[in-house]
Amino acid sequence: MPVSTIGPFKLEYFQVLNEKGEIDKKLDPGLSNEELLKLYRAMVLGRETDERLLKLQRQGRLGTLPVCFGQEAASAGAVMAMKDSDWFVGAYRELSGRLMRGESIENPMLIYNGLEEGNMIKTSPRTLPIAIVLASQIPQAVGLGYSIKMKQEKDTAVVTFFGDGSTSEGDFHEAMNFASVWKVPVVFLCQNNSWAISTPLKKQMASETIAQKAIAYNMPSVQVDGNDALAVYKATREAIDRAYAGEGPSFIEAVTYRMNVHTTADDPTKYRKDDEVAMWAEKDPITRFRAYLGKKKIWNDEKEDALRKEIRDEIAAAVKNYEEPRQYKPDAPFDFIYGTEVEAIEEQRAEFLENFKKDVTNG
Amino acid sequence: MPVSTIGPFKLEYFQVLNEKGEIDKKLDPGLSNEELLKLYRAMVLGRETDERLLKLQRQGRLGTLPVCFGQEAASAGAVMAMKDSDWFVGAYRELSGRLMRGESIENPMLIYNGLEEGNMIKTSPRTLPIAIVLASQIPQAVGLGYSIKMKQEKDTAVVTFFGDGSTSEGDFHEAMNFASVWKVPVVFLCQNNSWAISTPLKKQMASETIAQKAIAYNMPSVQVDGNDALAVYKATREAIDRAYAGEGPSFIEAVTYRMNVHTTADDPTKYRKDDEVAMWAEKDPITRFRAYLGKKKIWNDEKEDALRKEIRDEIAAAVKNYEEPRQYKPDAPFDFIYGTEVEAIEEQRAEFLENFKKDVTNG
Amino acid sequence: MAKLNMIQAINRALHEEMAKDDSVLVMGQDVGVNGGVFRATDGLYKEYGEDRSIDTPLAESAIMGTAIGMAIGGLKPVAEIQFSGFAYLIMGQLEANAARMRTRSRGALTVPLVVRMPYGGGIRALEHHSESKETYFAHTQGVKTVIPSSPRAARSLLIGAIRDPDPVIFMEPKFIYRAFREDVPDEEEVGELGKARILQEGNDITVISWGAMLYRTRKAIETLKEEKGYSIELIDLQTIAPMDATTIAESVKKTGRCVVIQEAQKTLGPASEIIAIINDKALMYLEAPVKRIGMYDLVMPYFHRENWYIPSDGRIRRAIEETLDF
Amino acid sequence: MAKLNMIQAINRALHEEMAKDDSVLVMGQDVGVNGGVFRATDGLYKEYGEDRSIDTPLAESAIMGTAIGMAIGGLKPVAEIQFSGFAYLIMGQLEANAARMRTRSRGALTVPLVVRMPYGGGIRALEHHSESKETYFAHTQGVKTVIPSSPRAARSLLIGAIRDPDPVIFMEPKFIYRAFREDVPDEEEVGELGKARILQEGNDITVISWGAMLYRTRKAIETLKEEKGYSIELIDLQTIAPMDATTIAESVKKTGRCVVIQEAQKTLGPASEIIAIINDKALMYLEAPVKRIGMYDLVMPYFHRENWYIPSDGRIRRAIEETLDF
Ligand SMILES: Cc1ncc(C[n+]2csc(CCOP(=O)(O)OP(=O)(O)O)c2C)c(N)n1
Ligand SMILES: Cc1ncc(C[n+]2csc(CCOP(=O)(O)OP(=O)(O)O)c2C)c(N)n1
Ligand SMILES: [Mg+2]
Ligand SMILES: [Mg+2]
Repeated sequence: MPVSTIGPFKLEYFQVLNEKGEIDKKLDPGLSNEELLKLYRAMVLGRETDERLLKLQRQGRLGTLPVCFGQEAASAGAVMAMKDSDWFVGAYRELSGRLMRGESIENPMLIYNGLEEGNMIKTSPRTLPIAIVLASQIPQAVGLGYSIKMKQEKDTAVVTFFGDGSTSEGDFHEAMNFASVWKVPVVFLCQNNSWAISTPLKKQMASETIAQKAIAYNMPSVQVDGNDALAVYKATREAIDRAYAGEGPSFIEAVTYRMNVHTTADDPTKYRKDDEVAMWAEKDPITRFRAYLGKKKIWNDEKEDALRKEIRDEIAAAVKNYEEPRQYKPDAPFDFIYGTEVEAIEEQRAEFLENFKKDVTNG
Repeated sequence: MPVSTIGPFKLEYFQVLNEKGEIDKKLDPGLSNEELLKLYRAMVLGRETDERLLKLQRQGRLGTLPVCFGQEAASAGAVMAMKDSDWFVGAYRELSGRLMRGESIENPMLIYNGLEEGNMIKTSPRTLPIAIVLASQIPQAVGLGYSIKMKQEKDTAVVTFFGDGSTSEGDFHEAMNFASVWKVPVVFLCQNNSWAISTPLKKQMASETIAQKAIAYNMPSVQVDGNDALAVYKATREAIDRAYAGEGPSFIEAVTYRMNVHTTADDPTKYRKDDEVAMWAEKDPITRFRAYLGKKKIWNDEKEDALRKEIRDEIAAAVKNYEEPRQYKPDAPFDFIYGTEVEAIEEQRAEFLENFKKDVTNG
Repeated sequence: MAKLNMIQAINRALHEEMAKDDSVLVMGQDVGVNGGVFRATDGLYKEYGEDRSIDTPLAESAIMGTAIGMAIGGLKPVAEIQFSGFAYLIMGQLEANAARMRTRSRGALTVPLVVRMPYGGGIRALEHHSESKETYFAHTQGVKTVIPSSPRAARSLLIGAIRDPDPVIFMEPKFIYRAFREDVPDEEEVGELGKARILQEGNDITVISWGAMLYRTRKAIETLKEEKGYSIELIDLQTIAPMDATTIAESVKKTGRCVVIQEAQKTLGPASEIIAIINDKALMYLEAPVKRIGMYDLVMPYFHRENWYIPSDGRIRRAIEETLDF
Repeated sequence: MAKLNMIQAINRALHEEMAKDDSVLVMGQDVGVNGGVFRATDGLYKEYGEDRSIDTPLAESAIMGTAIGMAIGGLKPVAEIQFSGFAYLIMGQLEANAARMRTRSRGALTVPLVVRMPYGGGIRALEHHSESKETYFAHTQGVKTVIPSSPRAARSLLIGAIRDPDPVIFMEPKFIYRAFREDVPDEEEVGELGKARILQEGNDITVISWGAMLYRTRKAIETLKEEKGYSIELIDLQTIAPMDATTIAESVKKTGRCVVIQEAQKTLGPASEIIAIINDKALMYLEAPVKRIGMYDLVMPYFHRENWYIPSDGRIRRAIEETLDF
């Protein structure tokens, strides 16, 4: 045949829980009430922590930090589908998911106060530290997937998170390709929040969806309402199950929105309209989830108040603890540069300590 | 709608001239007899030059070089659709196309004898030198496309060439994305020759076609028989016309085959079967084109003999000229490192010349 | 004459060059509508539109690679890499193409472009926002690497970089983007690349620095001069590569002593090359080892510890005194 | 005891380590079925299968990035970059992640991996196949950069690199892949990273080199010793970073003179750091400037001119004599 057709390639978009908190019964992933409440709590904890961090920053008690407001469903929904033994390979816009993974609330405070100690991740060893260099974490996820395969670790997967802008990086493409060739158990989860700092989607890419980028790699792909925690959960559940079954990687585009500043150093009034933000406010992931819980009669104002109070206390305790005067070892960077003792490093440590002492005493 | 469909995305594959030299009338791009002969000549010149270069290499008269045998249609067909004012941004597997662009036959001899002089490209100023770092030329093509747009150069496009393996590089992806966002007049032409040195397609990518990679960028894309010069011409013609019309970039996958070694340093018996090669030998681009010309009654053995002789003489003359004893300026590299005079460079030049003299005289 | 800080001076240079030459354009992440995360490109979008003030997609290698193509095509792109910590992604394109095209084509194709990037520590930023890796660029042949140390220098050197026929890496010490203002004349000043500048003549010792460290060094020296009356020759290196060996050597021949203050890490930081140059051209004049101070061979710590690691005023002062006392 | 050339020795080390440790694997372009374009990984595919001898897709950054993930996940990848001229594409991953993960995670996550790459000129290859850019890696904190100069050293250092807990860049001087054979003992030898090796003691002058240049230097020295009777101390640097300052300084303290022969370009090549170390630790013992010879600050020419630019025997000899005569 001189002319023939390649394809057609089709993808699905779905939403489980709409903006009013109504569920699509056919798509209901069937979480138990307990699980639903766990997921809800994770989103609220993320939101409250985010707000607290922002306040601390505005008061000068923290340095520059990214704000996650409005994107709670995307990472929490995904983590809901993960086990502790799965790997979480994220960027910096997954606060809810990270806390849900067991990271302490103090961690982000330490990090955003300029302390590597916030990456010690002891409570969650398979959660990688935040990656600042965009998309650089994605190939790592694929390598981890390979190690799972090689070690024949049963029922273990990797979920890696990144933004819409990050899909423009070469590392995204290379990692997607490696993953599909190697058939590794990796879930690629893109939080498409419409913006990369001031750059809107239409300047970022010419394609209508990010999900369709997976067609290049023959990778199962789906686009979901990213403010719908159940849709994200469902898509991740299915992707992880495929991964566990040895069927390789999957791609998920979670369509959400960055409701606040990119980081505290950013001023969105320079580049976007309020009404866009207002429109998205109506799609808030927490509001709709709460409405759903109410409709299900497993939630009410009283419980909400109790939860909020509990969470705020938890955060307040973390803040208090974090702000206890502590001495951070000045020469700690020398301890972790190499895994072997290196003469030059020890010589430099001595030089550092001498100077440090003199600087402190103004000597 | 909680569930909806994205896509479908469909692509076309086409062939104009089949392996027997029969043309599909509906798809005939309608080249004049003169044009057909020009295209045929370009392929034969490419083939004969390629063979000659290979022989020179085997005799130790040239260094390592890539062999283009069997891939003549892909670059010649494309160049047939180009004007001199279009930019040619290639790799190293487009010998036919480069010669057709007006590069001298001596150029490749100089290059593969280790002389930058072979890149002087005086005869064809809008042909970029061969790019060895795979995919690194592709973003350049996009930048050239941008400059065309900015300068409002009418009816000017860029055609950039690369292999199947090169599409795994991040630079390929980033360039495709930039091109689609910027809507620049660029044609991306992938010579899918099934191999990247010893790496077969199925280890290179999980997708069935390379053409479908363009879906990620919402870019018009087509797969064609890359051993069919008319199909390549037709696809390039259409893509260039879109570019001229301001409709942005296009992608073409030309399915061909690397019939010989990757480079003269390569030994394909290590990794591939003879019968695969034998199968592809039947799809030879020159054989079928000649058959077609024969059927059209514009070609015969006599003309063929004359053409071959003419071309061989031309090549022989080029070899002779190239092998004339010539002195290549020893310190030429110092002339072109910067566009301004730099003290340190001139100091080093003096040091070099002094040493060079002593080395030569064994001083 | 206007008193500008460095960001304003850079912004001014871009405005001036874009007004003068249609082929100049700026490109990079958030450089358009937003005017750059540090506002270096503020107002260019409004003045020159989105085609000459391009908000690119998020991909450093392509920013570099397409800029090369633009330059070959006759434009003069001034690309921004948002932070130098992301510039390692351009090394492939920079080395393979920007740095080589003139040599490869024997002068037929040239790549006049500028890559601007904020570098260095001191602004309480996140990881990857504080390093000083000028060595990567300075070791790349065929590329010029420039670092201004004041608003006026920034404006003139950036103009010099834009007009230069070669690819120029223009590293901006973000710590002093807004640290101070300086008179910047209304008339055009075109900085000469490849030349160091003697900021202050002296006979006792040569002190060499650049970028933000020069600013700090200047302050340290003031105290020393006032308190102890030393005669210090202060050199602003300005161009890391090609390095101005003559100015360095001549000064050291005069003073016999030298201290280099860099923000870069120790091993193969620019100070190593300065020392090598002194070795080559002025060794026999040295009365003491050249002292180099800077970041240690570590990952730059997150900001809580950052200032303990970047050379402090005290450390600079001590280094100078120790070298004088040697 | 077997007489092996360098490629065979490297191949042997890989075989040995893969036999001993299941978590070791090789990966890269054409390293599997084909056994590598230089045959360094020959036979591994047959012995250990495609999962531990991975023909990767064609993408250097992903080779580096996935290797980092594998290492975090408990494997020990030995990645090959086909030629060092394509390794600039890994700088992003190397600096952002391999080099930083231990520091970033305060030791919780480590990245024990090796990146092998042939480097250097002399084999009549195409553009980008002849450079010596060890500086890029040596200037990257947290990474070790190793260059063997003989078959036996290659085998033991590669084993040392594979067992090292840190990311190691292992640069292989392709010019001497097959240039000569050396006895390689049957028993295991684990090279110590970070140490230079005194190949030959002497009192008149210290000569420092590494990789293929060491091989050439050795020959130049033989002639000099025989013809002129000089007592030359020859040091194989072996590890470019972290550099063995003690061995360098001690030797120069003894000899008072030093020549460094590198294949790298001049500006910020490793010789600059060697000179800086001598300045720091042994300046007052110097009786002549340290002489550094190597590639000029140019794009390495295509192969017709290559040998005119790589330090020749004569140039090495002259440098030593000039320094002795100073
Ligand atoms: C490689 C790299 N380039 C640039 C930056 C600077 N930067 C930080 S966040 C950001 C935008 C990211 O957009 P996106 O991927 O959509 O994630 P989002 O911030 O929206 O979650 C940029 C450009 C970076 N961190 N890394
Ligand atoms: C960035 C880069 N990596 C590796 C190489 C080494 N190399 C040269 S050609 C080649 C295979 C290229 O395959 P493909 O893109 O399919 O082109 P083909 O040779 O088949 O025409 C490789 C790996 C290179 N030149 N550049
Ligand atoms: Mg985003
Ligand atoms: Mg190919």
